[in-house]
Amino acid sequence: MDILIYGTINSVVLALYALGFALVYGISRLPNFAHGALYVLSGFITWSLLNILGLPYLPAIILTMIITAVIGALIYQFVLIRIRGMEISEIIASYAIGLAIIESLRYFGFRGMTYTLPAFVEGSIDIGDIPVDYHRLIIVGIGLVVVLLLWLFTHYTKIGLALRGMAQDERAALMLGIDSDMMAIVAMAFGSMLAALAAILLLPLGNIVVESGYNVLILAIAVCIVGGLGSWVGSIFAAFLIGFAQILTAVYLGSHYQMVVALLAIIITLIVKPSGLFGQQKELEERV
Amino acid sequence: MLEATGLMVFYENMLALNNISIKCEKNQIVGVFGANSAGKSTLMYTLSGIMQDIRKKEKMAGGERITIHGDIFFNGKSITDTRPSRIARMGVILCPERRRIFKESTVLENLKIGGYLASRSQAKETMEYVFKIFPALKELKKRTGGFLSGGEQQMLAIGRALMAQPKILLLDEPLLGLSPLMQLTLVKATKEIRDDMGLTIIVTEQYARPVIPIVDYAFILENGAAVLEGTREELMNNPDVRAAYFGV
Amino acid sequence: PLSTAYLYGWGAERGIKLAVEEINATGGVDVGGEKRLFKVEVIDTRDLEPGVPVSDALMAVKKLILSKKADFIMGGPVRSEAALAAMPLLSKHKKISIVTTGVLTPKYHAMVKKNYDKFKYCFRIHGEAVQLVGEIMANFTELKQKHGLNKVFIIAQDVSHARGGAGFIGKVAAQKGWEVIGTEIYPTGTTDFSMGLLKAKRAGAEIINIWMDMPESAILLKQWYNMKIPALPFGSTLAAAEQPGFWKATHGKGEYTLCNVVNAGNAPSNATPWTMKFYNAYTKRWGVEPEGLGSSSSYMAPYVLKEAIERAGSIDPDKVIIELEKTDIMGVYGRLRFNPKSHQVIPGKTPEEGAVGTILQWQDGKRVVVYPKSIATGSIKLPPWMKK
Amino acid sequence: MNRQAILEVSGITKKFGGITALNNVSFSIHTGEILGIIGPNGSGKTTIVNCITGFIKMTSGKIYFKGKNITGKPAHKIADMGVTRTFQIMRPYYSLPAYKNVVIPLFSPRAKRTGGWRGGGKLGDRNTVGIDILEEIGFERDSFVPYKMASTLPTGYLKRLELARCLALKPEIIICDEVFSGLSMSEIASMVPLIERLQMDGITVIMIEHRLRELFRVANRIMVMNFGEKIAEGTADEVMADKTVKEAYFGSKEVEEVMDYA
Amino acid sequence: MEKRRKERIDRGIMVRSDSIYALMSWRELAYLAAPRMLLIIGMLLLPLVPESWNWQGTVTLVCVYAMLAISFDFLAHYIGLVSLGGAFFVGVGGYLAGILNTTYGIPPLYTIPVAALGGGVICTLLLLPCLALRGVYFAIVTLMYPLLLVRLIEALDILGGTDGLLGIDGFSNPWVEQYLVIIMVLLFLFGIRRMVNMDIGLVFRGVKDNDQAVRASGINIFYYKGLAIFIASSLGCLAGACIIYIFMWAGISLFVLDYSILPIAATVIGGAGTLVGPVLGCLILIPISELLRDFGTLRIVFYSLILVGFIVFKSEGIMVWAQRKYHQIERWTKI
Ligand SMILES: Nc1ncnc2c1ncn2[C@@H]1O[C@H](COP(=O)(O)OP(=O)(O)OP(=O)(O)O)[C@@H](O)[C@H]1O
Ligand SMILES: Nc1ncnc2c1ncn2[C@@H]1O[C@H](COP(=O)(O)OP(=O)(O)OP(=O)(O)O)[C@@H](O)[C@H]1O
Ligand SMILES: [Mg+2]
Ligand SMILES: [Mg+2]
Repeated sequence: MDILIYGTINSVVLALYALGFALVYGISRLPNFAHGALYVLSGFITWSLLNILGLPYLPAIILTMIITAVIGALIYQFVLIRIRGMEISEIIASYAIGLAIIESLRYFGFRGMTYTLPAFVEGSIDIGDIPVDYHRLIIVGIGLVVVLLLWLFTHYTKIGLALRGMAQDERAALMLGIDSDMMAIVAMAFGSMLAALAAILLLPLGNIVVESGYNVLILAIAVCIVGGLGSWVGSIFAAFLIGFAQILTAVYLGSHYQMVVALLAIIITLIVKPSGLFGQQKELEERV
Repeated sequence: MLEATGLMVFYENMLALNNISIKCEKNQIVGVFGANSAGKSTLMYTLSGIMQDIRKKEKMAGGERITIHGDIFFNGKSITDTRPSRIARMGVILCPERRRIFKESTVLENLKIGGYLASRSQAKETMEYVFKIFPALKELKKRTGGFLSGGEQQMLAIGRALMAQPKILLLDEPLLGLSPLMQLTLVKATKEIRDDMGLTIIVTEQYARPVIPIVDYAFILENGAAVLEGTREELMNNPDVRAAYFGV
Repeated sequence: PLSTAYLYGWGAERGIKLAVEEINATGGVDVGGEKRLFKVEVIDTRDLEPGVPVSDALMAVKKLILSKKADFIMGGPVRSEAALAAMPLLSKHKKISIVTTGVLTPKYHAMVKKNYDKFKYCFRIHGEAVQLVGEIMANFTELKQKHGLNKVFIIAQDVSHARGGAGFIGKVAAQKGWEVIGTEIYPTGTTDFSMGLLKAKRAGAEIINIWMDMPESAILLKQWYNMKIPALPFGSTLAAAEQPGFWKATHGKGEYTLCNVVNAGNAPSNATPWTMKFYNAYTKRWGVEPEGLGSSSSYMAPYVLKEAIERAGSIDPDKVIIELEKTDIMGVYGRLRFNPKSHQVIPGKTPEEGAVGTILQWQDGKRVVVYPKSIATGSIKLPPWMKK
Repeated sequence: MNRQAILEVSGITKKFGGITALNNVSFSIHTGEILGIIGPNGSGKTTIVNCITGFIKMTSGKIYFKGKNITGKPAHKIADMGVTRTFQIMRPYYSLPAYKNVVIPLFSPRAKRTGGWRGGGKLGDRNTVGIDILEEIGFERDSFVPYKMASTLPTGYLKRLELARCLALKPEIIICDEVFSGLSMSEIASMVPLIERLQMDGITVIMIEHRLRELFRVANRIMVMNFGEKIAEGTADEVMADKTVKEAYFGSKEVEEVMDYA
Repeated sequence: MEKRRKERIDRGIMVRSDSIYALMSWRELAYLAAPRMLLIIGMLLLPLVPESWNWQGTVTLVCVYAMLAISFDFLAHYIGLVSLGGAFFVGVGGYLAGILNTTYGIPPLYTIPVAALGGGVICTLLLLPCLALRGVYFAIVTLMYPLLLVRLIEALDILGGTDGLLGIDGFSNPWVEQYLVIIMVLLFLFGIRRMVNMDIGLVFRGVKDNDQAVRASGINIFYYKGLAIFIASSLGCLAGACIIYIFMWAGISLFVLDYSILPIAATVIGGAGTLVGPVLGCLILIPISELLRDFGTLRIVFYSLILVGFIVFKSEGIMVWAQRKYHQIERWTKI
């Protein structure tokens, strides 16, 4: 029972980490290694809005998402757009930007462990005999809704489809009248917004620390890859796979094997299914 | 409707298009014929603005290889330096050679993406029309594009271009890899589309016979230069052309 | 060399700078009759950051030695393995180094002891893991006697000093008649501790002993509070709870948390006459109270060095080492002497005896020192849901 | 016929998920023969090639090459035995010059053994050999075409490059998947003698084509596929007269009318 | 308007058609040899630059990263296996050398080659199951391997646990140290360049471009991929072994992301696929990183921004640009 509840929570958390990354990659084929940094940054933005400007919670959240989206768009417009399609350069550039964000946060005094966001709703409830705080339940709820919405968005709306097309063959998309530069900026803004959303949802659980940027990044990548890039269903499955693998090892093997098991799960999944759980990349590339 | 004057395209030091001027009137089917490396694809890319985009991107990455000169007009308006997505919005849609379909998306999604510029009802209508020309695609709706056979991909590529509600459709080797029956259907359909929807179509082929019955006007390219042009009858009456391109 | 972007780094940096400013204000150091001023060169080792190799910290140390021409090295590297890795480098360049923060591993002074000739340049002026365990056990005993607590559950972060400490405390506790009902080891960066806490609750734990210097430890405490786990959180190293901002950061959910800040002076108390003087000077200079476990010890290091240099009358490392070994002053956190064999500061239970540690509890938004008894300002309280 | 079958395909079935791309297809081909395979789009022609050459694992069935069972062998082993193919969706080495595209197969163990196309067991300078091969299939030697990056070559040349890559191995069987499409009349006309010469050299050729006229000129035997099944086999005239073939391949249209497009 | 275009003309000789080395005259010889000599002499002179800011340490570090960068460049741009596993190679090589040195007391100069080859074998064996992976998937698996090893070492407390291996020897003499790594870098640089221009290198490039076509040519791609991984991982392990002797330390942070990312960054700014570029990239990046140390916390911010600047303004890479300028004349011509 506890495994089920906390496994689910853990999985949704992972899924939330991954969403933004998956979106940006799925749409503009940009491995956004600044994802973790944006996550942390938006946490601090919310904090500042709450504590320095004294805004109420909801406007602060909305404002943060907008600001982060704009930052994402700016990063794209001024840096990444010039190296489109050069994947390695993109990785390095976005990683460097992430590093710059994280380190300047640190420089401006956002360091240490004293920055936190309040929970949306305080208190906890017992499910069975297991106490779960409301906030975690909210996370699961919102997380699932967001995933569903995104899936609908990318599969059924015109823009969503156009974005996916652009990711696969930019030139062909151009020929069909899809403005790829604009779209990529939209995608990046959207992805950054999702990073912000994840941060706002998840950070009240703990505190805002710059280091978590790296963890978020690694977990996000892992989830996306195991699921198969570009596959929403896959990412969700992967989040649950890794999430439950972690909780199960925590229960039966000891927490310090958590990461070992998770990493092993990733590596083995990929060896068995080289394009991730639901991906088709390898098969597509090898189709002759 | 679409007019290009004095088009010159260099790849590095190689002249791929040499001072080409072509013109096509509304509601015409214009053929562009030529052997391998005559420059047909280059012409199509240039007309649809893709070549300019490639050039821009190459320049941004450091190496400037391509030189483009000349002017392109669409309905009297210069589109020489317009972004390809804008050109497509104006109605010039290119169906490129070698079937650049969206490999990871399903057939249906491919078509829907193609319908990006179309309104909902237009898209629905056109989709039905595409399925009418290519009944095979209907069966394949749910399949992933990249797994289709060569010919099926070709059909999909053409269908997708139609979805974009073209005013001028540029077809680059549309018959490549299609079975004879499919070619026949497509050629017939092309004429039908022109007649029904009032489209203007430019089609390239190196093997002209299948399409010659439907073209109104044709250009013959050789080594990047337009060596001959004329109406169908004029060309058909030219024995050299008949031998080289129509295989009769 | 300090990892200045981290609590243990900047706390120490401020401590050292404060001391040096004070010393320089009184004219500096008397080196064989000539008055000279201390000059501080701070370099960021980044060794607490994830994703940064120890070699980067070593490059920083090298730079201090080679191009900044530092005479004495003070502070870090902060992470145990980086400090250990720096030892051969220091002895190669014959530079005296006083570790003042972070490094808790007993291996450090064990290395000096084992290979004195090679590593004699390395000193450590703050407490280490074994001493910490001793202090904590003393508190456990008190809790047992007063509140009848008997079951310990240990949660540790997956780094060597924490795991070592956890294992050690488990052994000692078991020997002393405690029931150690479980150990959970969490990898660095974990953000969900509910499974461990549930385990502890099921097993009927009464004390949760925490070894964790990662920032996420605040999550643990919040979860603990939210889940109302009937066991007292007792941090051995619990970086999050050391900072004055902890209360606000947890929205008060840090209440009752106990934590060890290694040396007195890192929280207000009256260990020695110097303690509050330091405390106030620090607060005045930096605008915050001393935070983290390295502040007071880092503050003392320049003073200790100053005296040794003055006695040696030169800055020749070998001479200074001899004098450093003879150090004996009443500092912020008690009487400071180095073990001449291992160069570890000698601990004590009372300030008169040696360097004292400090354990504090968060009570109503304040850091209340509860141990050692000789300097305590309050006593341990239990959360309401634990009262029987 | 008393000649021995060089390749024997018996009962291959291939399923992709729920789709049956090939259903129990058997045929065999003799040394030096030219077999043409035709069929509507998506009828499974390319899939047969993929199964024979080991690029995909088939669901069931067996394949014998010179009497040896090669079912399930990896692609490079099969190619090493001399069964080579072109790719319908062209796969050149885009970032290499055209002639280097041919040089790579010359590094294969098979080419080293056989000496490459026309080499009598000895390979000369590989670059020269590569350019020789290209010249043979219509890359003008003294022009700059063989030295161009493959990514800049037009479709027609890429088709021929595919064939060149096969020739470099000095194969025993060449399977051409639509090499004529994308070539102009005169270019095909220059390719036909090449194919005929291959046959004279004792090389077996399987040709998948939609250009029926040209195919019928060179092929000894035609096999017709529809919906993953073999529906007819025989000489060109035989199959064209077949009713099922007419139905599948020409639909309701007149054969003559459709042939205009082939 | 006058019609103009930029024309590019190759400078004289056919130097660019790799295998033709017809050396006609002294001028042509000089044309070919000058850049190479410049590099070799420049590298050899590096340690002699008057000491100013921990230069000597920087030089060795440059060389170590250069080896990693060459290894990355080779794998990524000649075989098409983008590996984020620089740290994996470094870690395996470093630990192997460390164990040999501490437990068996073998002196550094012998352990380095052993660790390079042995580490190469270990890494190759571990990566063999992943050879079927493509693109990003391969990159991510190689990223996961070092993390996994770290966790294993932590969790099982083997190989010195989180403290690392203690008591590793150093090089006897800073000159030995510096010239050893410099010469190794030069050897590998020219060695690998030679190799990729030889037969085998062409097959490697074929595998990168289109492995299905290589399969169709009867060539076993797994063999070539494995071989390439072995070469690259040996080089990485060599770098790892050097690192532990330079710093006299081996620990889990050998597996840290920096060792994977920095060489890639160097490759990107130096010019991907040129092999020399990565070395040049290291020559730029590492000293900058050391120079910036005075900025304390801001150092990494500046560093990252400089890096981004390089990527954005010379996105093709310095070496690619330089080679183009060297080999071609550019001028405007009328048409
Ligand atoms: N990106 C490019 N860079 C350099 N040269 C190119 C490029 N694209 C095409 N070319 C060259 O331009 C010439 C014309 O090519 P193009 O693709 O237009 O021919 P085509 O008429 O379409 O031929 P096909 O019928 O075979 O498709 C060819 O010689 C080709 O090699
Ligand atoms: N890897 C694959 N995964 C799923 N379906 C596939 C795959 N390869 C082929 N198919 C399907 O199998 C059927 C047969 O394909 P194949 O490529 O053999 O056709 P073909 O006869 O070569 O047609 P064409 O003349 O168009 O090239 C097609 O419907 C195709 O969609
Ligand atoms: Mg073309
Ligand atoms: Mg086919």
